Amino acid sequence: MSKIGVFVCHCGENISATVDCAKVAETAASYDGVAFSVDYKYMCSDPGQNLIKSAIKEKGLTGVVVASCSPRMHEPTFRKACAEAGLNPFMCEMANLREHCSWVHEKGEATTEKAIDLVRILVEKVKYNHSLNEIKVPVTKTALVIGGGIAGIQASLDIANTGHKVILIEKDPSIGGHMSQLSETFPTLDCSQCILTPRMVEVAQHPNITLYTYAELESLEGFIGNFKAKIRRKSKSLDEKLCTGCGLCTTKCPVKKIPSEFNEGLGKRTAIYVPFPQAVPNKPVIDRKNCTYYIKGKCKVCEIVCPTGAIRFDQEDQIMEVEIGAIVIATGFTVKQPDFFPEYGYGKYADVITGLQFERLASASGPTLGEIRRPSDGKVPEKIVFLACAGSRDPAKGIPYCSKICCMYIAKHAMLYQHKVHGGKSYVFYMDIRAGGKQYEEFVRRAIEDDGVNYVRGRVSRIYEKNGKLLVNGVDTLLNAMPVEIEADMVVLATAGVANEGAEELAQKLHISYDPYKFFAEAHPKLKPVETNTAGIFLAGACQAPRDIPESVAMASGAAVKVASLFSKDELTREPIIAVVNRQAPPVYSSCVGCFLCLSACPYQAIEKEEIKNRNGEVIKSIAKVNPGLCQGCGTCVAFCRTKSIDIQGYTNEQMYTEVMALLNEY
Amino acid sequence: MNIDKRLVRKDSLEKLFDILKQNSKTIYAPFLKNGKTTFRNAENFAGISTGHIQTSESSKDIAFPRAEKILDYSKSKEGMTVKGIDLKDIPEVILWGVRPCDAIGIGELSSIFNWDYKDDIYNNRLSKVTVFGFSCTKSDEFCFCTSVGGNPGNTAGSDILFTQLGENGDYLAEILTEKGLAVASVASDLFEKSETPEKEKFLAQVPVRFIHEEIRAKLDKFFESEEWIAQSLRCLGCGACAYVCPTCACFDIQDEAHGKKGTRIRCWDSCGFSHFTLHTSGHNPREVQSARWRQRIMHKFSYMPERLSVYGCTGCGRCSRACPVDMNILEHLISIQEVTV
Amino acid sequence: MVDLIKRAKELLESSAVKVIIGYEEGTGNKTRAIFVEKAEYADKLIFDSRCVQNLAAYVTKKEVKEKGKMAIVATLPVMRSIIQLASEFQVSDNNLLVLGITPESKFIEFGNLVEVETFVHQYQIEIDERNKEMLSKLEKMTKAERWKFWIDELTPCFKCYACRAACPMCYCHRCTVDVNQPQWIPASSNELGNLEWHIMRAVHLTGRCIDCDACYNACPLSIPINLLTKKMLADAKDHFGSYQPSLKGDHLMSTYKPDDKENFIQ
Amino acid sequence: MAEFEPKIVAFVCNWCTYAGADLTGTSRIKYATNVRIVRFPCTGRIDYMLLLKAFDEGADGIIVSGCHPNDCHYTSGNFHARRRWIMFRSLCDFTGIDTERIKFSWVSAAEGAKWADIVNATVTSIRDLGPYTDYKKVAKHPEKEVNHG
Repeated sequence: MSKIGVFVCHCGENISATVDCAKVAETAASYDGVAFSVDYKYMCSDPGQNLIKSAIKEKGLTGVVVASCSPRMHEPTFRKACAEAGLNPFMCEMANLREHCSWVHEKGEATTEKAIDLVRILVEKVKYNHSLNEIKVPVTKTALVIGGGIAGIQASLDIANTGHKVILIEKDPSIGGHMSQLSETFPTLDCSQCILTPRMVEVAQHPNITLYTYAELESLEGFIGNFKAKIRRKSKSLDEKLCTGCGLCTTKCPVKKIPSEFNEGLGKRTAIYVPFPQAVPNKPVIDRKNCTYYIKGKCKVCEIVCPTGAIRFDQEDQIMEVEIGAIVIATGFTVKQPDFFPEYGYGKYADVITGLQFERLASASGPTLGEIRRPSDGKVPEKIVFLACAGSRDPAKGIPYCSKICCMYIAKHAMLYQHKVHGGKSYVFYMDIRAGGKQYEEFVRRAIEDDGVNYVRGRVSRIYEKNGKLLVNGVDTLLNAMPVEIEADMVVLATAGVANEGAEELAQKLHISYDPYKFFAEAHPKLKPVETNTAGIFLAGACQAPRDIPESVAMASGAAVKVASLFSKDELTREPIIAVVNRQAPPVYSSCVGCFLCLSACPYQAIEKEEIKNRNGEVIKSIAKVNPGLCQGCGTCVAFCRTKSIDIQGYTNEQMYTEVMALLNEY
Repeated sequence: MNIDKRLVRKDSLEKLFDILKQNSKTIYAPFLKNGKTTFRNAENFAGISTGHIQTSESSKDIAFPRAEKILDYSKSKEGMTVKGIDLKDIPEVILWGVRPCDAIGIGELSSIFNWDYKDDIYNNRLSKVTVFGFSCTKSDEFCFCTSVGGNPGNTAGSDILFTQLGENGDYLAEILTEKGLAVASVASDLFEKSETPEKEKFLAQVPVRFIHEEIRAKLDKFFESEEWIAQSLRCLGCGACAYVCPTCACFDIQDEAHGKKGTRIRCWDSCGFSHFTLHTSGHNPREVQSARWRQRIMHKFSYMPERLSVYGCTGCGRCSRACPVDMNILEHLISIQEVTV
Repeated sequence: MVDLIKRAKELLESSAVKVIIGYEEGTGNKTRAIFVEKAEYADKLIFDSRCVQNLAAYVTKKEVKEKGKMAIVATLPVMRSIIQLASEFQVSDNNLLVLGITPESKFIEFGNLVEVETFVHQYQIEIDERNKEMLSKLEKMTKAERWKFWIDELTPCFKCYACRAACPMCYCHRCTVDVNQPQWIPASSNELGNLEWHIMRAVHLTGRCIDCDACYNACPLSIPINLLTKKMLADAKDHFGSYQPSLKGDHLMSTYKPDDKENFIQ
Repeated sequence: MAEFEPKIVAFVCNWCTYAGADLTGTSRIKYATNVRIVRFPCTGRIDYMLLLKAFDEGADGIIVSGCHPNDCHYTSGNFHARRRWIMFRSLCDFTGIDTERIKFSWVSAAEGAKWADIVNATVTSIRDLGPYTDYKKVAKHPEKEVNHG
C-alpha cells in the first residue's frame, strides 16, 4: 500500500497568484494512497525541504510528489532532499505547476483544475516508481580538443597542466588559427604572434599533449567518460620523423604561384609548404591538388632535394581510433566570402578587401612586411575607408546578429593605418560603436581623438570604381542623412563572422545541437555557456558565436575546468534511466523472443545478445540484453517491443500508461 | 406438457416475425455476412438466413455472451464498493432459426453452469430466451449429431421447433414448452390446427459415424497415447473451435480499470490457448498443444459424460468447419476409435 | 510432385532432416499440413492450387522445432516468411532447409537461405487486384464511412486469435494482448477491444507482413482483416520504396532515413 | 459547442518540447488551459497504443511533439518516431480514426512561442471538431449495459 506525500509549492507568488494551491493540496489529500498533502510558500527553501524530509520520516512515505517548478529546474534538489530523509531519490516526482501552468494561464478555475490534474498524474505515476540506484561508469582520463586556434591551445594547455592527457587535432598543417594571422591585437596593440607563438611551442613540447595537425574527426561514438573517436590523419606525403624542417623542399618546389591561405590570398606559396614561418609543427605538407607530381605524375623535385629522404608520395590517409573521456570543441569561425557583397564590389575590385586581409597587410610577417600597400598596384593608399557591419546586423543578408569583434578591430585597423601612413586619411562607416569591454571604449576614443580617424555614422550603399579611385557612396545619419561620397584608394570590409564550413556535419557527428546560424549551441545561455546538451562535450571560442581573443581564452579555460572536474573522479555516476529486458522464472526466462528489432533501432549499440542455457549448457533461447554503460535511456526500443519485454526505468510502460489513465479519469 | 403440433404457412413466418416485433419482442436470428452466418438482433424478417446447413457461430452467445459484465467496482480512501448487475435488466429474447444441435447444446451448457455452483447470470439470461428451433433438412460431411444422441429433427432445447415440409413447403410447428406456447399465443391464428404429416421424411439424413460409449471407454485408457501428438501437431492453438462450439463454457475473469472505477467482466476462453493453464510461476501443466487437444477431447467425450451425465458435444461439426488447419474432430474421433491402445 | 517426394525420401533416409513440413490431402476437399518423419510416409505429400496455408507458421512451433532439422515445402509467400523469420533470428540454415515451389509450381531446392533470398527478390510483393480495388474503394470513402465500415466488420470478431495463430510473424510467446499489466488491449471482444486488437496487430506486422493472407484465410468469420496489413504494405511501398524481407535485417520499422518524407508534422 | 472544453493530452519529449514549454512559461506567454503534458524521455519512447488509450479514456485531441530532425538529444529517436507516425497515422486514417485530432509537431527548447501557438491552434481546431463522440461511443465499455453478445 503506497503512502504518497504531496507537496504543493507557492513559489512565492509565482504559482499561488493564479493557482489555488490550498485546493490542489486538499484535492490531492483525498486520493487513494496519499498519506500527506500540504502547500507551502517555498518548497525549495530549507524549511520547505525540511517539511518534505520530516514527512517522509514521520509518515513513512513511500513516494513523493513535489508540485512546484519544472523538474528541469529543481528535480535534483528534491531528489536529494528525499535521499537525505532515507527515501530513494527516484521515488520523487515533480509536477510542473509553474512553467506549465501558473505562468501560462490566467487566474481561475480552469488553471487550478489543470494544476490538480498535473498533480494527480504524478501521484498515480509515483505509485509505480521503483527504487533505483545510480549507475557507475569508469572515466577515460584523456581529453580530445578539436581545433588548434587560441581557444583550442588554451584549453589543451589548461587540461594538460592539471596532469591529464590531451589529444589536440587541427585540420590545417599548423596550429595557431586566426590569431596567428593577426597583426596587432586590441586594445593593447601588442603583436599577436609575439603572444601566441610561445603558447604554440608549449603545446608542441608539453608531455601531456599529443598534437595531430592536418587531422579531422571522422566519427564519434560512446558517451561521457567513455567516447571512442575515429580521427582521420590526412596524408602530409611526409615522414615527420625523418623531416628536420630544413625547408629545402619548399624553396626548390617549382609550383610557386598558389594563393596563400595564411595570407588570405594576398601572398603566394608553393605546393609543398609550411603555412607560415612560425608554424607548429614547422614541417611541410604537400598540397596534392596543386602538386605537379599528383597532377601530371612527374616532378618529385622535393623528394630529390630532401636530405633525409622524408618525402612519401604514396602515403595514405590514416584512420586512428582513440578512447577519450571528454571533448572540447574549439573549431572557431570564418568570415563571409566575397560573392556576398556585390554592391561593395568585393572580388571585382582588387582594393576592396576584408579585415582579415588587412591584418595580413599590417602584419610584419605579411606579404608587404607590414607596409600598407594596396593589392592592385602596391601603392600606399592615401585615403582608406573601413565599413563596419559588412553583412552583420543585416537580416536581409540572413545575419541579424552582431559579429561583435568588428567595431574593435576596425578601430585598430584605422589606428594602425594612421600610424603607418602619415598624412593618410581614414574613414569608418558604422551603425553603432559597440566597444563594451575593458579599455575598449578608451581604445576607440583614442582612434578618433588621438589618431584622427573619421567616424561616419551611416551605411554605405555602394562602391564603384572611377578613374582609379573607389567611390564610396553613403550617408551621414548624424547630419540628417546627408549623402556622403568618398574617393578612396582602398576599402576594408568588416565582414560578418560566420560558422565554419561543415559545422553542421561536425555537430551531427558529435550529436550536439546548433543554432540557426550553425554556431554550436551551449546547454544554457547563462548557466552552462561552455557545456553542450551532450554530456562530456564542451565548447570554447568562436565556434559557439563570434568571440574576441580574451573571451575565447576565458571560455577555453572554463571548458578546461569542466573537463578537469570530470576527470577528478575515477567513476562517474549516471541516472539509472535506462532500458532493461525482463527476466522470468524458468522455463520462460524472459518474454523476449529475441527478434532483435531493438538492436537495429538502438542509437547507442546498447543492445546485446544474451544466450540462455539450460543445466546441460545447451542454448535454450537467445534474448536481448541492455548494456547499462551504453544505454542512454531514450526508450526507442521500448515503444515497439511487441512482447513488451523491454522497458525503461523511470518511464516504464506501467508508469506512462497510468499517467494517461490518471489524466482522463476521476480519482 | 404434451406436444402441440400446428401448421404454419410458409408465408406466415414473416407475419409471425412482424407480429412479435409489434409486441416489442427482441429477436435474434442468423444473418449472412462475408459468407458466414452469425446471430444478431433482427430488425426485420428480410435477410434472415435460411439456406445454411449450420450457422458459423453457435447461438450460445445469447445466454453466455463472449464478454459480459459481472460487476462494477469503485475504489476510494474508505475502501471498495462493488455493484453487481441487476438481473431484472436482462431482456426477453426470442432466438430464431436455431438448429437442433444448438438447441440441445443449451442443455449441455446449462449442466456446466449449474454443476456445483448455480450461475445466476447465466440462468437468468437463459430463462429470458425463447428458442425457435428449425429442423435440418440438409447436412454435410461434418455433421454427426446422430452419433452423440441428437438428430436433425430433435426437439430437445427448443420451445417451438419448426420443420419445413419439403422445398418451399409450409412448416410443421411443434410447440414444446409453456414458453413456446406463450409466444405462439401472441399470433395464435398463424398456428393453424390441421392435419400435419410426419416430419421424419423431410429431415436430413445423418449417418451414425461412431459409437459414443466405445469412444468414452477407449478414452479411459487413452490418456498417454501418442495419437494426441500425431493429431495435434498441425493445430495452431487458436480458439476458433471453442468459440464456435455450442457447449464450450470456459471463461476468463478480467478487470477493466478506468481510474478508481472499473468493471469485472467474463470473457470466453479456450483450452486451446497456450496461456490457458499458464501459472504465474511460469510453469504450464499443459505445455504442449497435444496436451491441450487431449484436454478438449477428454473433456467433451469423457469428463462431461462422466461428471454431468451429458454429451459434451452436439455433433454440429462447426469446429471442423471453422478450423483453419482442418482439425476435423469427427476424423480424429474415428481414428481414436480405430487405434489400438 | 514426384521429384519433391523423391527428394523428401532421400532427406529423411539420409536423416539430413528430421521432419518435412508439407501439404497432404485433408477433409472437405481441403488440403492441410503434414509432418513427415519417415520416408515411407513421404508419398502422402501433395501440392496443388489448394495448398495456400502458410506452413512457415510451424517452423517456430515448439513441438515441431524440437524434432530436429526441418525441411519445409515452401511457396513464394512461405519463402518470404522464412526470410523475414531468419532476419528476426527465428530460423537459420542450421535448423531449416527450404524445398521451394516456384510460382510455376516447379520444385526447386535451395542450398541455403541466401539462395532463397535471391530467389524471393526476383518477385515484387504485389497486392492482388480484388484487394487493390477494395483498398481504393475504402480510401475513397469519407472518414465517417470508413469508421462505420470497420466497426461493422470488426464487431463480430470474438477474438479466437486464429489470425494470430496462422500468421508466421506472430510467433511471440507473449503477445501484447496477453499483457495485462498494463492492459494495453481491452480483454473484451467488444467494439473497442476488437478495433484496438486489430490496429495493434496491423502495426506489429507493418514492415514484416509479406501479404500471404493467412490471417484472412484462418478467420472463422472471414473478416477482411488482411486489408489493414495490405494498406500498411502499400503505404510502406509509397513512403519508403519497394519493400522485401531481407536477411540484412534492415527492418522497415526499426530503421529510418533522415530524409523520410511526411506532410503532417508542424 | 460554446461551452465545450476539449480535453487534450500532449505527449512530448523531455529535451526539446518539454523544455520549450518551460520556455513558454519563463517567457510568460499565455495559452489555453486545455492541454495536459505527459513527459517522455524522447519521442522515440512514445508508444502508439498510448494515443489510442488517450482516446479510450475520453481525450478529444492529442498533441505529439519532440525535437526537430537532427536535434534529437538521443540523435535518432525522433527519426524513428517520425517513421512510426507516418505509418500509424495512415493506419488510423484508414480505420476512420479522426487523425485531425492528433497534431504532430517539432518544438525545440528554443521555441516557447511556437509551443503556445501549437496548443492554441490545436484547442481551436478541436473545439471546432467537437467532442470525439465516435470513439467515445465505441469506448463506452458495452459490458456496462447488460447486453447480449
